[in-house]
Amino acid sequence: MNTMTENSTVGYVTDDGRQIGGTIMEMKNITLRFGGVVAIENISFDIHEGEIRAIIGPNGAGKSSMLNVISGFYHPQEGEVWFNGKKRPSMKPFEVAEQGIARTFQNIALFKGMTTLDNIMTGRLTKMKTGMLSQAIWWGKAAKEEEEHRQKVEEIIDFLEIQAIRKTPVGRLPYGLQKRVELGRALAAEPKLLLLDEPMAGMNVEEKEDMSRFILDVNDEFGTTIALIEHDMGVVMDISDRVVVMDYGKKIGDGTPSEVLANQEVIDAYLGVSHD
Amino acid sequence: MAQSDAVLDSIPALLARNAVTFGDKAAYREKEYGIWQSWNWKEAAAEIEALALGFLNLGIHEGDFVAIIGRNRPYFYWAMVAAQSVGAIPVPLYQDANAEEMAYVLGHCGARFIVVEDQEQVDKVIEVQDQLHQFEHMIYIDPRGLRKYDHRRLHQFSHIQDQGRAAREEFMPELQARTARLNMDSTCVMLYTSGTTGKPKGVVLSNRNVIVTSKNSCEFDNLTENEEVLAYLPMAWVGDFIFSIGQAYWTGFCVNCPESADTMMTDLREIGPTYYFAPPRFFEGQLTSVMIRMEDAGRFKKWLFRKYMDVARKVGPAILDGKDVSFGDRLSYFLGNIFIYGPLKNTLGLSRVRIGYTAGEAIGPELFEFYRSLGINLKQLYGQTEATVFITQQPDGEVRADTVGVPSPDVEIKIEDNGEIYYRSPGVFEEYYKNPESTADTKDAEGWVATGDAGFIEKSSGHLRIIDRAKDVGKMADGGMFAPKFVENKLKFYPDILESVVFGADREYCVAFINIDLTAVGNWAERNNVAYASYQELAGHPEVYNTIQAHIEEVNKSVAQDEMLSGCQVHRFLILHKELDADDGEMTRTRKVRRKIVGEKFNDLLEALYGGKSEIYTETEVTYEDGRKGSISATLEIRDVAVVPVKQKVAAE
Amino acid sequence: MSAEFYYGVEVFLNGLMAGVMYSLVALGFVLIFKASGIFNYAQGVMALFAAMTLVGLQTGQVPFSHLINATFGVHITHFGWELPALVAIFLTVLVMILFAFLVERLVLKHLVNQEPIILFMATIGLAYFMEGFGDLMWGSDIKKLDVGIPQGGNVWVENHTAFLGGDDFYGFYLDTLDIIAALVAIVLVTVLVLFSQYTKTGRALRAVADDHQAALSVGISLRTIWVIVWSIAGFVALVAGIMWGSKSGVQFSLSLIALKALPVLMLGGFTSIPGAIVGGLIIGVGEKMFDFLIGSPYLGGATENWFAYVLALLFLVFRPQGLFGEKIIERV
Amino acid sequence: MLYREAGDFKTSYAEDNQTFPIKFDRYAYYLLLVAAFGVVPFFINDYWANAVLVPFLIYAIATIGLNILIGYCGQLSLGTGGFMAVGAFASYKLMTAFPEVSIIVHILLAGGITALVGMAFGLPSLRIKGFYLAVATLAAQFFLVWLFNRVPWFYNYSASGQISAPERSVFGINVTGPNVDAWAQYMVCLVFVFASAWLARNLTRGTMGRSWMAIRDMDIAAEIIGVNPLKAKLTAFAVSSFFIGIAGALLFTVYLGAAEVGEAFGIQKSFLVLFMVIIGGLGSIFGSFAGAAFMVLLPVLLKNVLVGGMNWPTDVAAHFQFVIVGALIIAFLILEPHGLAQLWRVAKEKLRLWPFPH
Repeated sequence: MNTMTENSTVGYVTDDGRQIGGTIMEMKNITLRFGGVVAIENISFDIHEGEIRAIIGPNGAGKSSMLNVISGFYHPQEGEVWFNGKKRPSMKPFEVAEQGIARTFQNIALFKGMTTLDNIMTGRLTKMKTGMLSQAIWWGKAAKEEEEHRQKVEEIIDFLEIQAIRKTPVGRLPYGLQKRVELGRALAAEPKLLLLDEPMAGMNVEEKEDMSRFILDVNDEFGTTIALIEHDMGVVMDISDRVVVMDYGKKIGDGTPSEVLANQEVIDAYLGVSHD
Repeated sequence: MAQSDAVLDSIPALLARNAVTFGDKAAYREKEYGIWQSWNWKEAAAEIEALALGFLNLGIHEGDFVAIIGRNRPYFYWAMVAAQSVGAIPVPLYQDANAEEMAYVLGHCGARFIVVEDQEQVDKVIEVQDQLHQFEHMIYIDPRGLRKYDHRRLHQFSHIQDQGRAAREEFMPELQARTARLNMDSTCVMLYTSGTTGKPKGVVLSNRNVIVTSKNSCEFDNLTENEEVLAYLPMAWVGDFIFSIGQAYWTGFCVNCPESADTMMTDLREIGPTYYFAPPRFFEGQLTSVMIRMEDAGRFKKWLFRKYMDVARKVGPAILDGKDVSFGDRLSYFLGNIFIYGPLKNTLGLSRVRIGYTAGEAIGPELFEFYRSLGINLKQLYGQTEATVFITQQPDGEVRADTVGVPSPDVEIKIEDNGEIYYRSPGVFEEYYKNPESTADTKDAEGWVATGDAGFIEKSSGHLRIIDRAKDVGKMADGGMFAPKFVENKLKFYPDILESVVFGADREYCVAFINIDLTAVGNWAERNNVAYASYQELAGHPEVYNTIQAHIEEVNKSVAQDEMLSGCQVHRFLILHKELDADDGEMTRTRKVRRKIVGEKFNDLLEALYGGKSEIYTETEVTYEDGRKGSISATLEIRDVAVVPVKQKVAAE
Repeated sequence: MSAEFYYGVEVFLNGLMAGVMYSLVALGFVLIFKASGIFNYAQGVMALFAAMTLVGLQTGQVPFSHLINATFGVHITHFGWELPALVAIFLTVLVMILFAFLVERLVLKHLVNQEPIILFMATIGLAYFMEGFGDLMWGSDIKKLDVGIPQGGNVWVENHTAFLGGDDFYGFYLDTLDIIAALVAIVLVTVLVLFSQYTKTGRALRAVADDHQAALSVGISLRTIWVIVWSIAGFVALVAGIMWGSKSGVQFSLSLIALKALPVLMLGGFTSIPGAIVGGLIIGVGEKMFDFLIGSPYLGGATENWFAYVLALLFLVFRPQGLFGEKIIERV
Repeated sequence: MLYREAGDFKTSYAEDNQTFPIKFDRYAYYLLLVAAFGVVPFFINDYWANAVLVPFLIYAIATIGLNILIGYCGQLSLGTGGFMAVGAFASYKLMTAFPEVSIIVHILLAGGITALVGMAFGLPSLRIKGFYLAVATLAAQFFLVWLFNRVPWFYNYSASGQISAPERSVFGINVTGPNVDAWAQYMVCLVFVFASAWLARNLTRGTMGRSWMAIRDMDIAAEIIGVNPLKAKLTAFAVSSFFIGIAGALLFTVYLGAAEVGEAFGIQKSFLVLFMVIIGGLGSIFGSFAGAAFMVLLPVLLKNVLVGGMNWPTDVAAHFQFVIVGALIIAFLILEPHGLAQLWRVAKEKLRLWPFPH
């Protein structure tokens, strides 16, 4: 696969023999500033359909900002975002979500007042279309739609093995489970591209293993394209197909795990900076 | 139920009957995706037919074995019946069995088809498949993670059904022909018993075995098509087969499958079964959790609980057995039912239980009485795979902790001189698969089967009472029956007594070593502010001795009532100065006392007991937690116990 | 220049002075908000309460006299002595400090780390409580407050501005009370600003606003700080109470000056002292001018009631963080 | 203790998702309905209607409305009084302009009009949050009251500036005007309450409710997972105002009969309803009823005790009532920020787990 060039729209085959499709998202020369501070400086990279793409880097490297740019929460001063082969106009986050990009958050952003079930149901809001009146009288369409989506959500609950906490308010759940519920909420949107912001932050070894398994299963079962930020190099190397390495807002490496591990700049960045 | 029995000579036949008679009644329910997915008998029949056709499509032959590996799910029950209706033989396996056990069983029966739940089992089978020569096709239910597997011999359950439906015209005649060929004598199922010794044996049960026993047992408890059962015990266990297939198909009641192991208790509560089986340890666990949860309750609730549990203990069982109880008691029981029993049963999910059974091992009287006194009709039965479960069971109103009831309908029982129990019944199994010799020495020419248990029929009630494993029953000097376990169990039912070891084989009379229960007796000590520094000190306390002596005398009384065992009364005892311990080799790791070793190790004490001393000084080597060895010494008091004079014994020739 | 214009100027000046008063009240809010993140709805009622107490003490009223009379059928109203204004004011300050202390003890302490909205609602409850309590204590009748501030049109100003306009212009009519009030307010504002800029406590107060740990590191416990700010707010309320009270008597409507101050806050931003001041002036002038130019002629007058709000509202839509509020960068 | 849930299992999502999933609750609810519709009307008298039941029902509607905005969508509003005024004046104008049309229609239309006004004042909520918004809604309060005060067209140029409801009837039974039977007033309000509660429940259980709650719990995350904040907030304002408008209309037409905007719909009303929401419980329909009942009964109770029992002068009693209410609000916020509804929930849990503590 080393033969493939950046921004190529042809797919490739991973070492474990998975066929990866063409480019689904491409970031072109993205630059993001907050006042004077430059969070991201002229970064370009692409994400291929069906691959697991990792963005790594020391703290404050601008990884989260990059994710926020992708999910339309930050709007870069320069550069273009291409999605599904089209240049994406500046959009509101919810419009991005409707385009099929879902995400989880670094520090869990679940809706504390709701149950696991309801939280995951919110993931399907982009897909639920019945009008207010129909909902108000809860007759026919609304009720029917609710049931269809409940079915989908239940499949996800089953997939993530959280049946036992279905009706528990998420506030009461342990950290690891909350992370899982959040993943569920993102999955419920049946996203084309799934963004995971440090899905394993603050987890113990077993929880990390579970989570990795789920991420791989998601990619495998639903063929979802996944872009994730993660600190734990071990995990990243295990589960990701290609890795972008960032440091101080700049891109210092891009390629297969083995390639970036061999990259001197990357090594320096990691040895130089204490992360986690 | 008994209408048109003429054709009801196989499970598929019963299925057909149910699809007509109870077409729209729920046959199976499974908690999945948050609700109870339901199939009525019509739908179930259709599913099963589709699968059967699918089997034919895969080229299944009559007499093939179809292994079933997974937790209780409707799909597996369908698979079993589908297999039967194409003339194949279902073989349910324990899904938690490790690879080589599985390899052995699969190899032994030579299963051509294996139906499994998910990736985990698929992997397990693939791991051993090269040892399996007849194995051809594996069918899984949950496709998760299996998409990338080689599907030449691997099929998804639903796909097989689809193919079956597609090929309906083609295979229907064949299916009907095969189903029609089934009769009372054709094999219904093969169940592997994990024999205490050696490899598991495949018990072959015919339709007659299953159907007749089901019929009898259903009539015995007059089960109707309105029962609800929760299927949660291993499918490989004969009990589950009889409850969830035999009886379910005979009466047409509904089988409910829990969502997963960890939601089992909630599912139990939601369904609220009316007919319920659980092993004693399950009830024990439930009771403990009840007690623990009550610990955190407020003072008032605790008081209420205690007050009304006393009432229940006093009159509950009587009321349940329909004996006459004073109005005052009835009233306070009624109140108790509002405040405690009702809610309690409800939270435990047992409020609708009409008939509950427990079996497998002796159940403690307190435990048993606890559930009875709540008004739950919990009963005991005695059975084994070879008998298609039922040998004896307790009729309503004649329920006691210490018996296992009267012979089930059509079951004959005889007790050999050595006390071993034999039975003969329509439920008696055909044979051990590919194992004529053990078949021979379990089942004699007239069809009598040895249970391997010793026991006797209680003259007064005609109930059977189990004493012990036959091989553990010895003789006393006078030839009377010596059943230490029997006496020890009685002793151990007292919370004060942790362990007891009774000796007396080839002796004139029985003596006992006692281990007191440190927590129980410790509590007593605190309440009566008896100071003690160590187990040893507490064990030596005269008060403790008195209590224990009282217990033993109680036991002697009850032992004396069974003339066969009256010789086993304990004449003398002492309380050991140390707790029997696996580290010292006195018990097995599973905390079973090693009588012989204990006898040798404490020979001096034994001699003292039989030598009529009133106390004895002894030193014993002990192993501490950290493995160091040390020795403790003590002077132990020896007490004589009042025994009930025994009329002349039944001669044992 | 036409008289019209000078009337306009006169309105403008009156607006300015009203504005200063608004700033004063708004300042009370800002202080508490900066220090405890609490939006103290009760500020206005505090002013009313302070004024009542002042009058009560000054005229030697018997606290809770109605209650006592009602319960014991007696008929007492006054002790019969009067206190000099300054003493009364001093005592009132003490009362307000005591009040601040109680609030911290009984309310705030139990509501730490609650969402701001909850705290806000709590202060609404507090407002209700104080209103009822004040009335129970001092009676709800309209009281005259007189601490010796001269009132009425200021002749000097009038005379010295008469020349500006033509014959039909008799000079600016400015109420002496307003002038004094404005001056006092200015002084007070300056003092407060200096206080919060240049004293240890003041710095601590501002630290708390940023983050509580920081404040603790300054070496003053959070609770002390809260007591302090509430005392200050109480004091500010007293001053406001005196001014408005002496102008239009001590009565329920006095508590509504709080509502006047709210738009000021929206305009100036809840956390900015200069914001409060500028906002106050803008509102003060704005509403007077609006009523003078548009309200009275075309809309039937009394537009002061809402002008401030609508102005602030429109303003906010375009600048959500207010005039001087820091820009909010949202993070995920 | 009273619950018997064993065997009460669900075989469809519809069952699982119903408002009262537990049999026991369901039956209790039906019983309540029967009593409210079938029994009370026959025993109700003027005192009970005017002092307790009718105001309770009307405020219950208003509280449901405000609860949707604050409790479900997390948008604090202090403009309730103003919006009720809109409802009242809208219904007044309609009643006087189209006497032939049924008053029921008018009340509904009044709700609709209020919804529009509510949306207009809700617009800022897209830019401003928290207190800024709360204060902004005060703008609505003051502006609207001023408007109805100063623009004679709204009160049909009546000399007093008051509005008074003409006599109207439903199915030939008077429901407004001077001579109305207690039971008629009660029934009209009851029907509206029932409908409102039912609609509110449906709206909060589904898509819309979830987007509201998402905004409430974490607006940024909500937007990123695809909730359109504009839509969510505006619908919340609309629905909320709709109910509040209806409440206002009923308050004026059925209960007060005549009203002067200043004292009938002043800022005090806003707070009264806000308190009902807080005490009842944020984000709970049941709480809305509980809160309304509490705040309606409390004064009645105090009046009976203080004035009736200890014969205090009414004004002192009134002041005392302020003290009590204020203290209660604070107490609730400290002890049980989720109000009576939460207390109820806890009690219910206890009953379900009985005899176990947890």
